[in-house]
Amino acid sequence: MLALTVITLLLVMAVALVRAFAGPNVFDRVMAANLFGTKTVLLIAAISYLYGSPEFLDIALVYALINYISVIGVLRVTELRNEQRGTKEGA
Amino acid sequence: MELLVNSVLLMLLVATAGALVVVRGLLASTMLTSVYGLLSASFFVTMDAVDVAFTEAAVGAGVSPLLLLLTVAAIGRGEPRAAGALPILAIVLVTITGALLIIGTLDMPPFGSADAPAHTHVAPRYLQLSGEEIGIPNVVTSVLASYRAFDTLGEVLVIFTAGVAVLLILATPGQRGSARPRYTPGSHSEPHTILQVVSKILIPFILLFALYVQFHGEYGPGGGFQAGVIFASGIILYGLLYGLPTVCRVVRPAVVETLAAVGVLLYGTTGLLAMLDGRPFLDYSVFAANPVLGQHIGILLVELGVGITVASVITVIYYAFANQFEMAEG
Amino acid sequence: MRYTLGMAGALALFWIINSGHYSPLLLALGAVSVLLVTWIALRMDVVDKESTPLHLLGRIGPYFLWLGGQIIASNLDLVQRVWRREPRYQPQVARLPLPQRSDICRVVYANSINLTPGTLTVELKPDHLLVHALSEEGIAALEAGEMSRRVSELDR
Amino acid sequence: MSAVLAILSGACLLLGSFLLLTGALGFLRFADFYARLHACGVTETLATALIILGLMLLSDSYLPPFKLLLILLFVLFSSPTASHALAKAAWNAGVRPRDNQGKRDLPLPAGER
Repeated sequence: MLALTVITLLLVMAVALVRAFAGPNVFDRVMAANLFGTKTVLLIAAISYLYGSPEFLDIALVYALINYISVIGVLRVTELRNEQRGTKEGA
Repeated sequence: MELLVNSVLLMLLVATAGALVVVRGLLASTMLTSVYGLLSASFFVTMDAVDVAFTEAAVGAGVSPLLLLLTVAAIGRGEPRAAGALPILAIVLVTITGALLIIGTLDMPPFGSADAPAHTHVAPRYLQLSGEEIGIPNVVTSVLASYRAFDTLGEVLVIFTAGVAVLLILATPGQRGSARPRYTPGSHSEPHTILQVVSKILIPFILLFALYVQFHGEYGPGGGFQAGVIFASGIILYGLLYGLPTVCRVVRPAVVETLAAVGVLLYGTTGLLAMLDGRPFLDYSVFAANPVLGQHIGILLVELGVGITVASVITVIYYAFANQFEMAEG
Repeated sequence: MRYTLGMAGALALFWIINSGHYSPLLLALGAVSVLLVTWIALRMDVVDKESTPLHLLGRIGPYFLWLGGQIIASNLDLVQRVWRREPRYQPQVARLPLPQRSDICRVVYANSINLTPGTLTVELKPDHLLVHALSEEGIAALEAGEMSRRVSELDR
Repeated sequence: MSAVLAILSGACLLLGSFLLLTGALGFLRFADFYARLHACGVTETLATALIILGLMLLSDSYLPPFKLLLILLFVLFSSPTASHALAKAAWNAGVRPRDNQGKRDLPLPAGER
């Protein structure tokens, strides 16, 4: 069952990659990257059980903690863009 | 099973690399870079290279996309289409180099072969004797912080130099080679209530997890490099949500710049202390009568130095980059 | 002070669960780390009743159980939408009132909406939420106000 | 006892994998950005919880389940927040929700643009 889970995760990652490549819009790619992140957390956790080495869990934990920072970075970038556009229109 | 996982991950890796080349738009490329980081980390995990995977997790998928995002924010998202005909020279050069590299791998010993030079030179000694000589479970840390401590000192210096170089290039004019915010804009036009409240809860745990990684490098994956990166990403998260001026008030740029040097100095001083006692540089046995205990103390100290330097340098680089785009904004 | 102690306690628990090594040296390092992080958190001004919602602890358990039920139900709903030959959904955007006064409750409410698939908070404004839903039923369920009422009760 | 646990964990993993596939399918098939975001939500809440629960039931020592619990907790905190941040970023950038064919813009509540 563990092996099946790992295979499913790999499949889902491939699908996310298709989206990341196809877009169409840049936020679809961001979403794909974010989806990829949570799937990596699960993949590493599952692999740690498959191979019987629980110390891998630390790596999964790191992802669970810092995965969403890059989405927030994207949010800040779009905001700055809006503000810049706003100041230009105002001027 | 292992073979299947490895080959699928490698195929995805190649696909991502291909997509990175084709995709236009810098934000999209940044996201693909982060996917690439995640994939290589998973790949390293399946290869049992846990410490490398850890670094890749923190750097390749965490901090470097963030720094790229800040760059995109500063320079804009578009990527001009290359004008003119196919870059024939580049294609020829890349093909030849690639072919040479592939031919080069033919001379390498097969993967995992026991009589490969890498496995017959010093590795057996590390694996067999590190338990007695150094007495910590994670051999990677033994090699990194004790047997090869001098190499690691070099790496820390490289990171420190990189930080200095970024400061020199991106320094705010008139501030003696330092990147500090010059003005204090008001609070954000719209507060991110949800993000701020959730991050308020998560940031202390990110920071504490970094310290956990720092001090458990002897037992599990991790150590100073990874810890520094995770710590810095906690600070960057705070900066993204509360603005550069606030984060600069909490974690002062002057302090961070000093700490970057303090970390390197801590590492170097640990080595010098051994020389004062007439032993070779970075020989930790002087710290205690029992050599194994001495190794423990020495490794803890140099790892702390690494952690401090890495965390500070990444924070410094973040300040310099963020300052750049906040100036573009103002 | 209560919040500082609460956070330090939570951090210490996090360290102990993660560590798995209980030698005096590591416990001492853990104590130092917890103190350092608490100090930085105080400087960051992130220690308050939002980051350490002690006052919610008693009532959050039953709410999470209820929310878990909602999550499972809406997952099943979405599963059958996705696996049809023609994916069937009628997206809707709506504004919802936001009666909760404290930030933590607003965030719990917004994130509960996000956690149940089929509904998603797009914007959190001072007096309303902008919600995107996959179906009219999703919006209708939120407008019926059960989730909002339960979240409001957390704060009381 | 352990046989029961193994069956339970297998069931959790199987259900979780199925939900993951569902999410991926929705992610691929839905025509609109916001709808795809919902599909991600499916995979991220319940599927993560089920798979982590399944793994927890497989552990024989006491430390890994706790770490898994922490991972689950952090994912449950951060994944809805990330979805919201993403929706907000797209909204800021002017991406507006469309209908299920991805052709027409949806009617918005009065006062939004």
